[in-house]
Amino acid sequence: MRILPLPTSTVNAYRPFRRERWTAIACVAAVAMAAALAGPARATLPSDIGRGPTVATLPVPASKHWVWVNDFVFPHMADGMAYLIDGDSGRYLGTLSTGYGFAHLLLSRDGKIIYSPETYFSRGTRGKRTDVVTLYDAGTLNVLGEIVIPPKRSSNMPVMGNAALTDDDRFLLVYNFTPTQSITVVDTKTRKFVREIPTPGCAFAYPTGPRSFFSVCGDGSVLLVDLDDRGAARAKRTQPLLPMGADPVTEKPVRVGNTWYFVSLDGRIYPLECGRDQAALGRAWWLTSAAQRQAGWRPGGLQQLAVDARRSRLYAIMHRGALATHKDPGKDVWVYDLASGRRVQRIALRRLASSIQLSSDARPLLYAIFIGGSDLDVYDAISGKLLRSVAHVGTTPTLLVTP
Amino acid sequence: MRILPLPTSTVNAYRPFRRERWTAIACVAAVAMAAALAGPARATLPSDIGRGPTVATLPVPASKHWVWVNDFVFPHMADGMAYLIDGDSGRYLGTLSTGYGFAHLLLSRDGKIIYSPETYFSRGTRGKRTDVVTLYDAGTLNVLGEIVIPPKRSSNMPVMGNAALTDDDRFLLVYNFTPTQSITVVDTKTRKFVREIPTPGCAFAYPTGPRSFFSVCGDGSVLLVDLDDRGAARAKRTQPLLPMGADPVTEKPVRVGNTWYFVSLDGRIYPLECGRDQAALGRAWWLTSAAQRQAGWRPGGLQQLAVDARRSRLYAIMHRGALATHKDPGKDVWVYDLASGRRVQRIALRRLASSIQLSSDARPLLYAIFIGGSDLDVYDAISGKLLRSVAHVGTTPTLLVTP
Amino acid sequence: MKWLDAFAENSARALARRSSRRSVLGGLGSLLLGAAAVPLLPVARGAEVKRAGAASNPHWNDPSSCDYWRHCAIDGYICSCCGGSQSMCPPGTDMSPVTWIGTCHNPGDGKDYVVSYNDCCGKSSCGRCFCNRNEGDSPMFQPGHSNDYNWCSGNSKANIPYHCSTARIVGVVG
Amino acid sequence: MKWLDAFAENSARALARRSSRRSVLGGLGSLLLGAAAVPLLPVARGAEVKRAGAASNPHWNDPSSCDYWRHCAIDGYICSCCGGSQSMCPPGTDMSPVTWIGTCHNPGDGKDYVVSYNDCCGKSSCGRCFCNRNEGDSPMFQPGHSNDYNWCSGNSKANIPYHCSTARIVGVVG
Repeated sequence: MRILPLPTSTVNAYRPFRRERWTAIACVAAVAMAAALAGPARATLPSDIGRGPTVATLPVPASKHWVWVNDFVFPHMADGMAYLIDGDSGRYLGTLSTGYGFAHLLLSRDGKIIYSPETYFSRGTRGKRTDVVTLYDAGTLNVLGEIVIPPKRSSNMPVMGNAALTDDDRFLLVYNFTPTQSITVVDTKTRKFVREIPTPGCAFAYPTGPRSFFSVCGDGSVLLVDLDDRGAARAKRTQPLLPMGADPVTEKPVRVGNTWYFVSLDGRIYPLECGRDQAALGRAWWLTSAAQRQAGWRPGGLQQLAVDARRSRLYAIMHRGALATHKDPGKDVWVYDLASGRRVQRIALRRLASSIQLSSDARPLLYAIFIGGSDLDVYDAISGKLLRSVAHVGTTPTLLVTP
Repeated sequence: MRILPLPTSTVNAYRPFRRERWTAIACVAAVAMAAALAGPARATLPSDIGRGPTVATLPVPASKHWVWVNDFVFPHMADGMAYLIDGDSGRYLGTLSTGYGFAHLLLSRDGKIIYSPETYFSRGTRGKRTDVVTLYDAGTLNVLGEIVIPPKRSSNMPVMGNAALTDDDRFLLVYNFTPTQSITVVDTKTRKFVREIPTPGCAFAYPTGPRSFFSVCGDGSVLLVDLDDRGAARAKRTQPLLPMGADPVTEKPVRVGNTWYFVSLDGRIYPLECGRDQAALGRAWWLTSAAQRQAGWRPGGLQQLAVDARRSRLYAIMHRGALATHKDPGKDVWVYDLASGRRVQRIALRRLASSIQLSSDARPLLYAIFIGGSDLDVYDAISGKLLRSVAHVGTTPTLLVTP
Repeated sequence: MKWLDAFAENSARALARRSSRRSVLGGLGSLLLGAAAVPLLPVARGAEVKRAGAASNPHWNDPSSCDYWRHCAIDGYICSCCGGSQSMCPPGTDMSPVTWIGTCHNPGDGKDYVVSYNDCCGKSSCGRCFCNRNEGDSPMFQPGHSNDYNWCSGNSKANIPYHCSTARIVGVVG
Repeated sequence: MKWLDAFAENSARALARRSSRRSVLGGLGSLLLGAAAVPLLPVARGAEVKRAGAASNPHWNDPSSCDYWRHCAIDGYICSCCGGSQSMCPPGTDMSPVTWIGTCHNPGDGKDYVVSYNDCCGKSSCGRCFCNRNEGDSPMFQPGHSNDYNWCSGNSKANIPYHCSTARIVGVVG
């Protein structure tokens, strides 16, 4: 390799105690050399030095066909990450580093801010624990700010209920498990921690309106929480509504309007209609016929359900397996009409999937990924046709989040 | 699954704001239940609750047949790790978590303390950087203490020269690259940072005696450094000694007494004899014959050399490849007599290796591992016979360190 | 875990590292269970089949095997592969005081035992001998019966970082 | 990188993640080079063979390929696969002001260019499109010519954490 001006100036640089100044000097040197070379260079390819931006940015708001892949990074949980993929082109657009035992990002409805509940230790996996909600600029992916919250964030297999924004985007809710259970409330307007709401025996946060959400309790009852302008809470616990016995519902429900659709281990759908201060269970229905259940068909996976609210469609990852396989991925996605509970479509996936998600637009994309893999598959959600695959997306991808 | 006392007490526990007290209560509850169950249990398998230690410990000093596998964890560099393996049994004995861009551990000669230069950020991969030397108890693998050092530790492909103990174990040396080059001196007796020694244009720390070491400079000269009782340094730079041109020596030398054996990209050995204040180059010799070089044989790998001082043997990872393959692993280890420079043995490895190391006892073991793999192979260093393989040791294992 | 051995030819190492502390094997495990599912059907027969399987399994008494009888409801890296044992944490880690439990059948004496899967905490993931068996696992709405929580949570000395899981006998089921 | 595609059937993903920011491909690369070595011998012929190879390579002008002409001395994750480009860092990262350089031949115009491999810093490893080509690489005693340093070092805004590498033209040679 020929020796050129740059390395020379580099060698000069190895005088001690001149680091800051020297860095500056080196930059100048580089630019100077670029200029010196620009003459002959102009005739051919121009120098990149000093030309144009050195860091890429993203349009705001995001395309409805972008998806954030959240990564728990099981073998190295201190280094959680999230990856942004364009479902239309398959292009990888950007990365966020999100700390220990990461669950998932939350996207503001105006598309300008990304909220990320994160946990850090002063010495990686030991030392002082600090939990924060980091605010990222959606256009630059730079840190906009940080809100310190109680160091109680639940560390669990990530589910969307780990954190939520109220429908008006005013309050950010974070589920705590120490193992004492509570919900941390953050005010996105003042960007301050507001309070911790005790939710004894009840888990996760499921929004129900501009200022309300509920948690689900171990006995199947529901804790309805209503927040005022200052984030003060009125809580009310219902009678047991959801099955928690032989065939309990999973903690992976999906929402359409005021209805949250829970699914049981054996594949029965329980629609829970929730308002600020009341909750009622709708008619339950099965994802499978008796014959299909006999054949072992059941839902599975981590992010096992997805909904297309416009078309009132429910998508579920299905596989054949015994009871203890309720977390297993599947190679099938079955699609249901929410009004009739009838299966209207069956999509054979390219490979096993543990998480699926839909884009929220009128021409929806279906995303599928396997936590034991890292290839993101993009399907036309209506035709079920595989559009493209994006390789090498993360280490143990968990939840898919779309604008 | 049957419901038993423990989960009940667990459920009770979900009252908010009782975490500390409750944890204690739960322990008591567990022990109480154990006692309650001990009656019927005694006839069969006894309860493990409240019996014996809950955490394993290790004998001190370590067996000479133990090896530390250091892991840079390339895909998640914030989560560096080190793993302790017993070469005789193949048993995995313990783990250390060692922070961002980890290089390697250093073992005190009395076997009681493990030193680990580590880097951390207040927010995982961003925020305030803190560099420390962490002291671990070799018997418990608990943190004994921590010495804060300037946040300048070099981040590079790990080599043993990244850090070293002087021969009397009094001073710990850490190589800095910001890219200004220097050596941090830590006093292991007072457990304090002493000073930073500028080493302009010179890299890494190679001990030469109780209180002395050298760094190698870009022009092939050697910076000899001598430390007094307070860690104050007298430095002296020699004339160029080591080849740095067409066929430069690598930064992966090995030491026998006062002689450091460097190897060039093409496989020529340069013995450098170093004292406190002088250095001289011995007769250079080739690892390969002209015919072998024509056939493309050359040394390669990350930890490419190892020595058995008792038997005066040099072990080198060899492969066939062009010049630019000087970092490639090999499936061959060639063994040389250091006195004659003659090859005395050729060991065919079970699989590609990028790092090798020898135990320091009279019946030495040869360890081999590939940075792109994670199976540690253990050979009889004298016969070359494969003794055992230990599977799943780390993510990107780099340097092997033996007592 | 048998399928791990089979899978090993491709990327067991990657798998071992990629494997989740908590039921990622709900994912990976399916590579085995997906196949095993058919003979196990109808679902109702699953239980007996499993128990028979356990008794006849050659590794039923090997603490470093996923098939070890105490591991019937474990989910994580087996501490016996990480420098600890079925009842002890590896050096330098900290045992979580509370956790989830299972009831496992011991083919050796034909008795059922209450097994407590205490997590060992304070270091990064051990990464070896991942084992996930979801028998009796409930959703996280019932923490005491769920293996999806990191039970290092609330451990004052090592709050959250999970390393591996033990399988300690609490007592015999009368 | 061709061998990557081949290797992919086993554990490309694991590889991609396992791949080092700095010459781990000094390790992994050998899976290709070990084979390629034979026809390349004797060593003296290596250089011309490589250049010929570059010119004839179908991906010589694809910025997301390891075979891209500017990548002759790159070592790391290619920013074009990480949300950046050959001259721009991905969003939210920070370009290192100094780095190591290479001289690469552009088959398009037959000229040699000075290429600066500025690292992008401040986030964890991108993990995609790892590429390592050691032509002209020197040991770390000569930092300006070594690809074994993390050149995010000393970047005041993002000191050390490495994300990916660009390949920016500094100028044409002669």
